[in-house]
Amino acid sequence: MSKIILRLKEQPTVPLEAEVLSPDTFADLSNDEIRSKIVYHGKRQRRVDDFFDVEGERSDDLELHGNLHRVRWIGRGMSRGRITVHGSVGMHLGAYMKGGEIEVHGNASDWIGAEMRRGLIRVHGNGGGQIGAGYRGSLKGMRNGTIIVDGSAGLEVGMRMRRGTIVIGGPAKDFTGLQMKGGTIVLLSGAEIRTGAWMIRGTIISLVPLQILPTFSYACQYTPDFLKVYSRQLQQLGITLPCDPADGAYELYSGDASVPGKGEVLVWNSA
Amino acid sequence: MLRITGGKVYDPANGIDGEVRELCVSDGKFVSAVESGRTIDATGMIVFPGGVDVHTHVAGGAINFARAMTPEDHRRTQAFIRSQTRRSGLGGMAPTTFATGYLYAGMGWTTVNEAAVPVLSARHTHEELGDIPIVDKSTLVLMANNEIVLDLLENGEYERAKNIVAWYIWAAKSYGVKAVNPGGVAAWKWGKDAKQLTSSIEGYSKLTPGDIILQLARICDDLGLPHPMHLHCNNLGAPGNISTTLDTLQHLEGHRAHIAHSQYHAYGGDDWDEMRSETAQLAEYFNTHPNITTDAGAVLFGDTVTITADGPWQHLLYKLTGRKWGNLDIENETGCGIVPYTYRPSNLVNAIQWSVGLELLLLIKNPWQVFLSTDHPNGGCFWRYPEIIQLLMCADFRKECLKKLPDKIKQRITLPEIVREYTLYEIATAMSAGPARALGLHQKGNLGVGCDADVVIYEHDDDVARMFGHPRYVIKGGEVVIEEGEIRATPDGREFIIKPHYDPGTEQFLQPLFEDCYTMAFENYPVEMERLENPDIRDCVPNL
Amino acid sequence: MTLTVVNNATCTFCGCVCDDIELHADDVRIVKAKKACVLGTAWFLNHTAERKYPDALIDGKEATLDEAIEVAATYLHEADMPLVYGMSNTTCEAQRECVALADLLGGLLDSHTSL
Amino acid sequence: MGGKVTCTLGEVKNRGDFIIYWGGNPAECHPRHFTKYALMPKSKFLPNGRKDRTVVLVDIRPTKSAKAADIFLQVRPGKDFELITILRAMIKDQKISAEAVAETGVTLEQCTDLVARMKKAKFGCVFFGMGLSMTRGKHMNSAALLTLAAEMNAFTKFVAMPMRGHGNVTGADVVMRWQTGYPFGITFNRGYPRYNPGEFSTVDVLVRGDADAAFIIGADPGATMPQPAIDHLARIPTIVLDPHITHTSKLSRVHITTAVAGISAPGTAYRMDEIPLPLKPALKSPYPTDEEVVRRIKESIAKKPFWMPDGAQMIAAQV
Repeated sequence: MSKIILRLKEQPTVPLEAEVLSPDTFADLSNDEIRSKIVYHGKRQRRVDDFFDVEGERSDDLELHGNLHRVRWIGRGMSRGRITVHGSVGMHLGAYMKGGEIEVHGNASDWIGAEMRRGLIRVHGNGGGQIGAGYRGSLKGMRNGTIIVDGSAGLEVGMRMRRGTIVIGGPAKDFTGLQMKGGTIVLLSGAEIRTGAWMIRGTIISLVPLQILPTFSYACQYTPDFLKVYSRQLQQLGITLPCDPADGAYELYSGDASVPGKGEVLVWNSA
Repeated sequence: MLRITGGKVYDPANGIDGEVRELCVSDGKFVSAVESGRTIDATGMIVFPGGVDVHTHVAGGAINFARAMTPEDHRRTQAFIRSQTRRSGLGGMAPTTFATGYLYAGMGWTTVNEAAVPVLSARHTHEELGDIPIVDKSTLVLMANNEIVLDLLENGEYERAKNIVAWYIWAAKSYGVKAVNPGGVAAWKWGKDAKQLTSSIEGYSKLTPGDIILQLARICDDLGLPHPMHLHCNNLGAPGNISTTLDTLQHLEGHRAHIAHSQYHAYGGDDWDEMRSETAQLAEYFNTHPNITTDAGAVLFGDTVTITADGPWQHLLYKLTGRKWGNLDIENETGCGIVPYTYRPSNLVNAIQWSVGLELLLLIKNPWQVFLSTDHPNGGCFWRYPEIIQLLMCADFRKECLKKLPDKIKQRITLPEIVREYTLYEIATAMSAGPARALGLHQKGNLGVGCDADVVIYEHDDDVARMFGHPRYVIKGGEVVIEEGEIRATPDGREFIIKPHYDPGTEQFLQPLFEDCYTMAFENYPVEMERLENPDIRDCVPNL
Repeated sequence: MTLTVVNNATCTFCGCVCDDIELHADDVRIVKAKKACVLGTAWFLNHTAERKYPDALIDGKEATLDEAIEVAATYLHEADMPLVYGMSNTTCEAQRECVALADLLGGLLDSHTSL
Repeated sequence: MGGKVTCTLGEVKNRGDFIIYWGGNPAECHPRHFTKYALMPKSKFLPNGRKDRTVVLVDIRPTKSAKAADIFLQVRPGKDFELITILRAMIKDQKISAEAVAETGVTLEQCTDLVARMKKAKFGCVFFGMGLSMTRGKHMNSAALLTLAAEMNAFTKFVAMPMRGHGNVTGADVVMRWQTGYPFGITFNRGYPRYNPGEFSTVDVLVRGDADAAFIIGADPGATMPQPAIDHLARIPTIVLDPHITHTSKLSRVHITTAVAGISAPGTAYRMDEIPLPLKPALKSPYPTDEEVVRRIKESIAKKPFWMPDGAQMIAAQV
């Protein structure tokens, strides 16, 4: 199947809400139909081709080009196919996603993969806050799936996540894993403060030392078996987790006692 | 002017049961004939008086607290889109004010009674009611935990208490009295509850919940309030509470009363594991005491947010669910709790509650005594009433639903044995004529000449829930507000209030007591008439 | 000069919203605010009923109220993403109008709370 | 998830025997809070007034309010969240190491004592100020304290309340909630309200340059917001309604002078406990009220072409 290629031709002057930029929407549409789909420039209803040149049709493989930092909700709720973005994107990338893959060669803003259920999101640049998180009032954040951000991340990464994996390559800000209920967050370059605050269950793995909250207690040195399995899976995505006892070990902290929760924070301590 | 011709009319207030009649409307009221204006051909259609909700929570501090607590529900619910002339809104468990009006009118309800107003925030409630379009409204003030009233009752000062209740009703620009868990909310302020009708209340030496109930019922009767005391009994929601409920009813012997959401008060068994339905006993009491009315407080499976002045119950529910909890205590008068909740058919307790609500509606024989309600939003949202109508009218559908419940439930409920099916006439009584009469709103729920022209017209549909959920026309005060599923007009509704008589010395007596326990100026406490949009003062004839 | 006395007036300077203030005012200013705290007193006494400012300014130049309303309406109507913000120091009645305005405009609506 | 457990100020006056002020300086910012509501009043349940109450102040420095307190706990700047989280653990008898506690600036003994007193209280009330919600952690700091208060109800009656400043900011919250379902941070761009603080909150919107016109009323962002936000207000058409020529007026295209709420404009305002009170103006203003001007702008806009094409009146599933 050929690709649908959209190139930004006019920079939006206010945020552009474009949840139609999704394989599910475009898969069965002709080029003309894609061009005429509605996007929201602020409150104005405009056509896709007011902002994009559109090549191709009837495909669930989308390629987007341009500085899309004002374009929000790309891949919202998508269940299949692929979106590749050459450029940066705005908020809510892949929010409520149910399947398929998104790859961004650039930065993404807040709420990447918020409340997603399945699928893979990979951002090669920096991410914003609330990655894989639950929106205000929701009891659960992401239910499953994988989010990988090569660069840095903002506040509240993985807030209330229930299952799934988030990997952050660069440093993350405060409240990583806030109220986490399950799943795994891997921090390759650590995080600022309050990591794992109010977590109930789930695992946060950091390869560099972390500032640990007073309501976490040190348990032991420990390299859980599941890490090896995990490490192999992540290897396929190009991420390496050390788990050879010869290289070092993980320090296990458990908490958050304020809940009281049974979450685990594992901090790598190289030999 | 408007004429509705050819429809089969169900008008229980006038004993009309499905006869083809012509209705004529002029100046918002039914008249015997009109000479011009639009004619709606309702041939083959079903014509009802507009629905009347005797017990709902749609405006004020508590529901507004619930709105703040449930943004996740606002996101997933139906949204009303802004038009050039019509405000936007969100439906769901705790709808916004504008959506509340659209949703009620959208299913043919044209009058609603907000059943729990603390006097202290009555000003707020009226502001919200002013933003609920289309429907007419009335309110009840919370009295059974007002410490000034309780102190007077403790000291046997009945006359003083009566005057003060009357003053409070007028200060709040309200329509009647609501008693919630008498004495229990006052006790909750110390983290306690009042479960025994004849034990004295925490903080009082001899006053019991039973005393409060009896005295307040007397006060409502003596003041001649159009609606009797509206009572939320003690021990709500607890297994075995049937004994409290029957005790309460016996205390009331000889007085008028409306028992709110009786579904929550008809349980047997000593604990949650043993809980069972005791609707037969309760229905029997209603069947032999025509002076008492009730609303079902039926439960529907699904998500909702529970919100009640019954703080102790709410804290229990929070502990049971471990989800979110809001609580708001209001000085001298009341408190309220807010807990989002999901009723599940797989949960035995929830399944029993679902059954109990329907059993009461089916076992209480006289539809003039038991009315449709979910105690919105507690048992389910008001916009799901058509689902209850379907359950009442279709025994086969009930059977289907019963199959989804846990097996264990069979010995605990009586619903499977009930074969009764409501007729359209009975539905019209339980959703409109009955509650209107119980509220003393004689111009409502009545298609007779001189009454308010609130009409709902349905196109016959074998799918009962769809038929009642999507009326063909809704007419409010003579104006077509809903037509073919679209909102055509959003006129302002009226607010019914009363001014019961009180002794002119009441304020002088009350002011120092007020200043002791309140934090606002006495003079700023009463809601001014001009704060109400379209007030309508109803008669109140005291029993001397 | 007439002296007005307002009993149980309400002070909106802080969130306490005390409603027991006794205000004494002449035609142009409040001269006494009994029971008010230092902050409340300053708040009441600092305002006057004088015409200290022009009715309106458009691009910094004096204008009439009617002109300003029309220009404001045009700017807001033309915007793709207008913002309605503030609502701290105003009445609920004005706040209700502000929400209605944002609703009519299809705009953003926010108060000081979000800071 | 916790929740929000609160009450009206009269409940505090009548029953509150254990008062905590956290991150606020009521003596200077809410001067009558002590005398009218929380510390001094005598009541049926607290006949000796102040003597029947215990008062705790938690702040990063001893302000004037500390003099009014029985106990002052000096928390290290930016450690409020940690301290509250420790207290949440301690009320559930979870062990926390003394060194970990000490990092907050408060000792384990002080915390143990505080927890014991909180549990012994008949009616506890914690008021929190801007010092808490404006520092690192922001809304999570307030959420922590609200959760602590809610959880305390497993032991005794306990409530929490924000010490709202700025006149009627509470009213704005209340009104927005009943009309839109949400308290702030709202957009109507799809024809119905949607909510997402951070996305639709003003500072973020302006710093990102999202809005292309601004209507400012009863606030002076030109004096209080970060410079990039102010710069954007100056770039776009900004309209200001205010009784004075403000910083924002000076960078705006349109300024309209209005009457002052409660001084020369009547209406309603909400107290921090969401109790509405009538405003009784003592002066007559030569200027129109905010209400009147906003209504007139609205009416003028309503005469212009409506922005949204005809479509469904109601949608079952939102964006």
